[in-house]
Amino acid sequence: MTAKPAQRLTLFLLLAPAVLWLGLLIVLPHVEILVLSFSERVAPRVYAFGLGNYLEFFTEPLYWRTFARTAFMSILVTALTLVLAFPIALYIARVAQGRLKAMLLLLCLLPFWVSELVRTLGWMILLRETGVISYVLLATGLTEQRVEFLYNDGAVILGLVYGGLLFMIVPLANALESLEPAIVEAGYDLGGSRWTVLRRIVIPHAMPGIVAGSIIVFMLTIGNFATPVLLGGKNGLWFTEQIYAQFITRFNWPQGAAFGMLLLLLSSAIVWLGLRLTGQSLGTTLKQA
Amino acid sequence: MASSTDLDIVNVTKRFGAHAAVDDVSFSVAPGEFFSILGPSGCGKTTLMRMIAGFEHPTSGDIRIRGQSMLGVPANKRPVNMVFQSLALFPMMSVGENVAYGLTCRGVSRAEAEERASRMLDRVGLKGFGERRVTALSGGQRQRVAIARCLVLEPTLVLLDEPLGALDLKLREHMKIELKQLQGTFNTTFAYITHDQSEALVMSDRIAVMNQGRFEQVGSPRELYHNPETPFVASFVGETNRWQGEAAPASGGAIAVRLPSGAVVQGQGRAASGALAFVRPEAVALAQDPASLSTLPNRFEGRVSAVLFDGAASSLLIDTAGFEQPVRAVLPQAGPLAGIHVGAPVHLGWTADAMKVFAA
Amino acid sequence: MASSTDLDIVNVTKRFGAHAAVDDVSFSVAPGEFFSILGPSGCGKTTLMRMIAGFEHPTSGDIRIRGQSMLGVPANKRPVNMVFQSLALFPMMSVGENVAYGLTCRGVSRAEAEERASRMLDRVGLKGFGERRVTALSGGQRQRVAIARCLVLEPTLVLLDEPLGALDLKLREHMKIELKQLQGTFNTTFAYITHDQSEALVMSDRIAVMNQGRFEQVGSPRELYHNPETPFVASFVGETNRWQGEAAPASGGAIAVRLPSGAVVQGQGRAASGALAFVRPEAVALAQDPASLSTLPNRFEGRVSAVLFDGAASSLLIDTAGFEQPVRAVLPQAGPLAGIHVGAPVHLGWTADAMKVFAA
Amino acid sequence: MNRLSLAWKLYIAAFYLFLFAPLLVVAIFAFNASPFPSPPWRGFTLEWFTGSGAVTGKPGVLVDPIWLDSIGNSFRVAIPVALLAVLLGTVNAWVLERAEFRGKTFVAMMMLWPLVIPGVVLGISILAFFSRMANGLEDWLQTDLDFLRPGLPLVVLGQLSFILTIATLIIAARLRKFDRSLEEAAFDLGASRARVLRTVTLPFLSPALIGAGLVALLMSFENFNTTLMLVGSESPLPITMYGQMREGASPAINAVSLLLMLGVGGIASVFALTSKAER
Amino acid sequence: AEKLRLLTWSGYAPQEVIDQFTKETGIEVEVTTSNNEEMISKLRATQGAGFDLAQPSQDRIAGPQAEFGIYKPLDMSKLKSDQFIGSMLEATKKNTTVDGKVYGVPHIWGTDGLVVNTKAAPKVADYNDLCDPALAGKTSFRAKRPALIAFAFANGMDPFAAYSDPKAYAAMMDKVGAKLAECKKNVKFFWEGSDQLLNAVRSGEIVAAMAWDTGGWKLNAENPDMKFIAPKSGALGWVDTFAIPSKGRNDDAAYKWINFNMRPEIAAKVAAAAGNFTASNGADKLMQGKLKDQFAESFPKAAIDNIRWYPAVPAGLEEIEGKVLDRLKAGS
Ligand SMILES: Nc1ncnc2c1ncn2[C@@H]1O[C@H](COP(=O)(O)OP(=O)(O)OP(=O)(O)O)[C@@H](O)[C@H]1O
Ligand SMILES: Nc1ncnc2c1ncn2[C@@H]1O[C@H](COP(=O)(O)OP(=O)(O)OP(=O)(O)O)[C@@H](O)[C@H]1O
Ligand SMILES: [Mg+2]
Ligand SMILES: [Mg+2]
Repeated sequence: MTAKPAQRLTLFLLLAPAVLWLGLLIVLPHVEILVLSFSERVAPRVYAFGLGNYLEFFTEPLYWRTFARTAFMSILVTALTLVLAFPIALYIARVAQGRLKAMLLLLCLLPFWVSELVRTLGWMILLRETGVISYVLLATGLTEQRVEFLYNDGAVILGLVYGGLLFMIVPLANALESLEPAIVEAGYDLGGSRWTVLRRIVIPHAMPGIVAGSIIVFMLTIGNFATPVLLGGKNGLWFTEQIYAQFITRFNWPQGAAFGMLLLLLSSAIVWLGLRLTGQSLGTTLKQA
Repeated sequence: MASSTDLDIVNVTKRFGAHAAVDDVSFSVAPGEFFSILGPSGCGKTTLMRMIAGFEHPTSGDIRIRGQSMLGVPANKRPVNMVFQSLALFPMMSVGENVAYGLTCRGVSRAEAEERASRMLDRVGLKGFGERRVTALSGGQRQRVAIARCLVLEPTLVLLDEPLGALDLKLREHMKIELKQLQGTFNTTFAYITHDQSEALVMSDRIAVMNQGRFEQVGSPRELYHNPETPFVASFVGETNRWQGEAAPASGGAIAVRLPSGAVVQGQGRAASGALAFVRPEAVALAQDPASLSTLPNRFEGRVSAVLFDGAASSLLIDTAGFEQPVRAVLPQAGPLAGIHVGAPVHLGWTADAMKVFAA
Repeated sequence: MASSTDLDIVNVTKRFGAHAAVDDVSFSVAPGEFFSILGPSGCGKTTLMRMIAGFEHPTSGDIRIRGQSMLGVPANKRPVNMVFQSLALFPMMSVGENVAYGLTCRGVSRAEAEERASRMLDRVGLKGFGERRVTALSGGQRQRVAIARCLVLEPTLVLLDEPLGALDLKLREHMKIELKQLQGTFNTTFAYITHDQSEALVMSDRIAVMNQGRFEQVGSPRELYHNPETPFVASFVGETNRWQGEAAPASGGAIAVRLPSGAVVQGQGRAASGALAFVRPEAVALAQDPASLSTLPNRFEGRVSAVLFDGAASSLLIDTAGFEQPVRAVLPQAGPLAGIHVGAPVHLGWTADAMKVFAA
Repeated sequence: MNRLSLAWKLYIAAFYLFLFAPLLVVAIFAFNASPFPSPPWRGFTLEWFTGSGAVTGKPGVLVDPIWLDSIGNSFRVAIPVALLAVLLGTVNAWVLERAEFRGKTFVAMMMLWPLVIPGVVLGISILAFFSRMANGLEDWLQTDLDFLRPGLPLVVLGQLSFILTIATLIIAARLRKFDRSLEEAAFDLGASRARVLRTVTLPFLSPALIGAGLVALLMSFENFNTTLMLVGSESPLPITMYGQMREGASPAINAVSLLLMLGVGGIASVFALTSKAER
Repeated sequence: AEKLRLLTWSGYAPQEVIDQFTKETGIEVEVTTSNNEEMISKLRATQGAGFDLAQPSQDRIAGPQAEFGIYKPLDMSKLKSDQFIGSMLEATKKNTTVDGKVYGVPHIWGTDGLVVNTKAAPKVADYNDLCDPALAGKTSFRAKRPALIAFAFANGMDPFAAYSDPKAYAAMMDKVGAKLAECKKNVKFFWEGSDQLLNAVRSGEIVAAMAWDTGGWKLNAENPDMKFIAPKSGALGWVDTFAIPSKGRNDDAAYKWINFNMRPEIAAKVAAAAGNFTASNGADKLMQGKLKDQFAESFPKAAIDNIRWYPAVPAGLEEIEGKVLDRLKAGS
């Protein structure tokens, strides 16, 4: 039929932007850093294929410790975020009505559209030794000296949890919202206590939201750069800083590329594991968000 | 001493703001009875049922189950269970887990709960379905799971909120009968909500017709159909012709109604000035020959304006002099008038007893 | 020369992969006719209609409108318009704009289109609704807008795909009659799809019963109801009792069917070995006294197992010796059997003509 | 039961306090007449916004070319990103929801992929790839291809790489809700394909198009991780802020932040209004 | 209009000087401020494109040039050599020569030493004193190579001598790393930007730090208790240069800018703005007294002789240092 070539042309034109986008901005760049990560410097301006950059990662405790620390803290942050966000999402989705609900959700959204740097700045003003909290503690006589809350892991975790909250609340609230009120009522009607209903009905129903939120928060946390750098101070080294350092202060792109690949692998692996353990699929999960 | 009623609703009122969703309603349901509440959308049926189940609290009045007041008893402690309009099966559990849920909540051991759930599934005709996901069931099967989930708890009272609403026509017809039979087998008291008069009529022992938060009439299906006490009941239950006019006295205890369009009709009832008159289509007698209707106080001439053939439920619309809207009658499928067609002249009439008159 | 038919479907087949959604269907619709296609869900009704409208292309066969083949004519150039099941009113436009849309597409000036749209709205009883948003209309009003939007284009043929599906019961009853009247006033040809037999029976001049992509029977409502040609039509159109058994010859041109549960029934039709027998509930005669049924070839004794009171549509289920399932009959509301109750013994019977027999 | 719900409400209140505390202190200390954004309160001043620099040593942000340039750069990135995201996102949404072809699920998965790539990795991979491309092309064409080198055009591409996914998802979600029989109805009533698109489909999509544009604008404005790796000589606002924050806290940063909050608040309210209109 | 894209340090191109340059030559100047690492990494990312003139430190030119080829050789004939302090020009040329070609000429110089709040920490006289437990949580240094070099000298090693022997250098750095790791608990944070440090010193969060001289003098001007001290083991001397990126598009303008900047009156202005010293011959005579006094106070004659000038860093060493620094930051 004559329609065939015309249809193919249309399809081709429609697909062109997606192919250009995914090809030029995603796939080929990743191929590039994959290739780059296997090149070793043998002399100035002379590079050869080799596994050196990866060997370096595994033989230098500094790197894999940073890597493990980042992964562990990201999981911790994700779990904390989930625990903190759940009651909020539950309230927004199931208790608040009409205007209050819209307000609460909007209020949740607002801080997150403001740059991460602004939020971090806020925490720095609050936490630093000469900052607001220390000042208030001193002024009220609760402490004798100014206290430094900044530049430690606690501050980093606080900042990261803060940064992840919204991305947890929205998918959770969406998932909880879709739970029919009648199902919860049926849970009570058949004799379930609050706890039974929460454990056997509400949480299983919210699972896709929990997984979606956790994945997003985890990805954002592990890929974060500014928050650990600015709040973490002298002790915290985040893995993204290692990548940044290799690219910017060491000019060692192949090593940085290897680190980038490793970060990508790590995060994909943890996401995959999370999906497997909870029996969810990525597509539906991300749509939830 | 055991109470002689399973449920007593005593002057219950529920207000949402200024609006009384349920307005001073009282009734009792006897053990083993199939009691229905029938009313149009928004009349307060669900609100009433939710108060019985414990999800809403009455503004005033008392709710007693087997004589014990339920005020202050939370939903999960009441001996009533509810079948929701949406069924509200737990999609995250298998069929067996759904049915066993209530038992495990009561602290029954896992093994025993499963055992009892599977026996209950047998009884509702779902033997071997325990492992299935609830999403893998047909509409009628889901229905039965929802009921099994309640019955396994052996409640004093089962509440059903339009449980057939989501089913398609053929299945609904079927489930009507099945539900009634299930209730008979278990001999449990059912309180059933619906806005579909046919459901209520077919299944119930007694029906309360509800309108705008109040009960209009409580009675058996036949009482409601044949002896409606209010114009609302007369028009809501069953097909009917309805006319509005002015009351005028008539002979023999009857009452006459003069329609604005000219006709005068005679019926039973009372009305002072404005009057509403109701006649069921099956009470309208048709004849080719006016003589055969001569004994009837209401006799008219008309012309068929539409034949609504629908098998056993067919009807005729007859444009009749003195009436604004066509009169509806049952289509004769046998006898001399069988095969009557649009435009044919016809004589029609009905007895005074067949026409109910109410004050407008 | 003008064609004497508005629509001719000639041996149309539509395959999706290996599955024939529409399988060698032919029919014609005369000008001004109300033609319905009735069939269960998934039988291919919508596919057929979409081919007429131009959204799908037949795998083989021809579609002619007023004698002109429509193959290769795109949907926006065909003189047919469609009322969608979802109505598909444009939510971003006002009621008036919705109705005027087709006119402006044809290049009619804005002022004239508005003028004609508002006249059309008057005619469907929506005077002054032109400025409203379509979301601010009730179900019945939206229905009328959808039809007005088609009729304003004065199409040869209007296609309606289950347009009443989304309405509630009372409104659907009302719209059935209104739709039929609208068609009468505009004298336009309607092709109407439905899976609701009552809709098809009440409104149509002719009905095609469709099953699994094929037409089972085409005829007037009465023909289908009283003289079904296939077992599918017999059970799909109207309530009926249905039994399966073995054919055996009987006297007087009749055919006998022996049921596995023992009873032997006599009816009209043909079958070699396996046979299906159908009797409508209203054809089942009831009596307290067996003598009054003595002329009937089919006579049985039973006991009432359920009274399904539903006003004029009430029925009885009768547990009858020799039958596996209860026999359904109309509930007598007058005469000696009025007030019959569950458990009462009763005699029942029917003529051989009333029972249709088909090969199983 | 009541104690539980009271505890719950208190928790909610504490949560919102927690949520807004950092923003509040940022806003408040933008007006403190002290060289550091920290207590004690030294009096109210607008120096950090409009000052000439005579008092604080640095000009206020509204007159300081560093900040004005960064804000300008942010717009020069955000506007193309938003426009491209809406345009290409619409086409992509169409592919996802309407087109039928083999490998569609693969393409759909690929479109989601950028969401699970850390921003820094996106940044370095694009940087590395484009610089290789530039080296190759420059040798071949014997001319400088600056737009392939770190700089605003590359930042636009880098941000687009993942913002496009989000725009696609937003528009596709709306398109999925679209009842296709509306298009068929319009076509049936005699409209040409172009007219159907113009009068039915696009009006229906418009809230999502606006929404996706605003979201893209906001995300571009606040993006840091990817941008950091791709900036050249001109930096958008977050990069400048980061540089200045490493230089040490100054109320000037608070002032910029407050402006940013006001801008975001404005855009967010527009967004809230359009999404309400959508319903 | 013609444009010069300048990649430099903050303070090296005051607006006043730019305006004057534009007025004289019609060339506009677009300034990007940066530091050594970022300058190199930007030029490395662009293969030397994007800028017409850069100002890396003299020790950081030869290595990256050998590795990435990001600079152009300078055409000395286009420069007015007599505008430079002769000895400094020669030293810089020597350090920035790769394959016989010169890549940098000096512009501004200064030192790294100690900034001390003498009231709060009167005893600080050398880098090691930053690790004094009495000052726990109140000191700071940059987690960058100068810290490594400084602590090496402070602990009796000579890192510059070990430049030629990467193995020995690595061993030395490991020792320094261990020393710094011990010292780390004393550190409040590793400072990144000079204002960050200065603010912390002003507010009293920090009482002693390894920092640039200019910062110390700035503080000193505000509060005489704050001083810049040349440490016992020697201040570290650095020189920032002019170098032309390999894909610079406007070399003419670049040379013009260099010659313009080295004019004594201009150099004096720049030096005043930066708070540092200039390699311009004769500019010091035009400089204000204050800075001179501060310099004199911080650098007695012996201290000047003791300044350790960075030699060019051979390629590869920075990697060794980087790892040590990373370990320092990661370990806790
Ligand atoms: N939580 C509530 N707050 C305010 N008004 C309510 C609430 N619940 C119900 N109503 C109102 O009370 C009235 C009765 O509602 P109800 O749900 O009981 O009706 P219903 O008879 O069950 O109707 P349907 O047949 O449509 O289910 C309605 O007008 C409804 O709007
Ligand atoms: N585009 C398509 N591709 C493949 N199969 C299709 C397509 N459209 C319809 N079918 C199949 O064709 C058969 C008939 O579908 P159709 O929509 O015509 O049924 P219908 O009679 O209108 O049913 P309903 O009453 O549920 O609307 C169904 O089995 C359906 O799955
Ligand atoms: Mg209800
Ligand atoms: Mg269909």
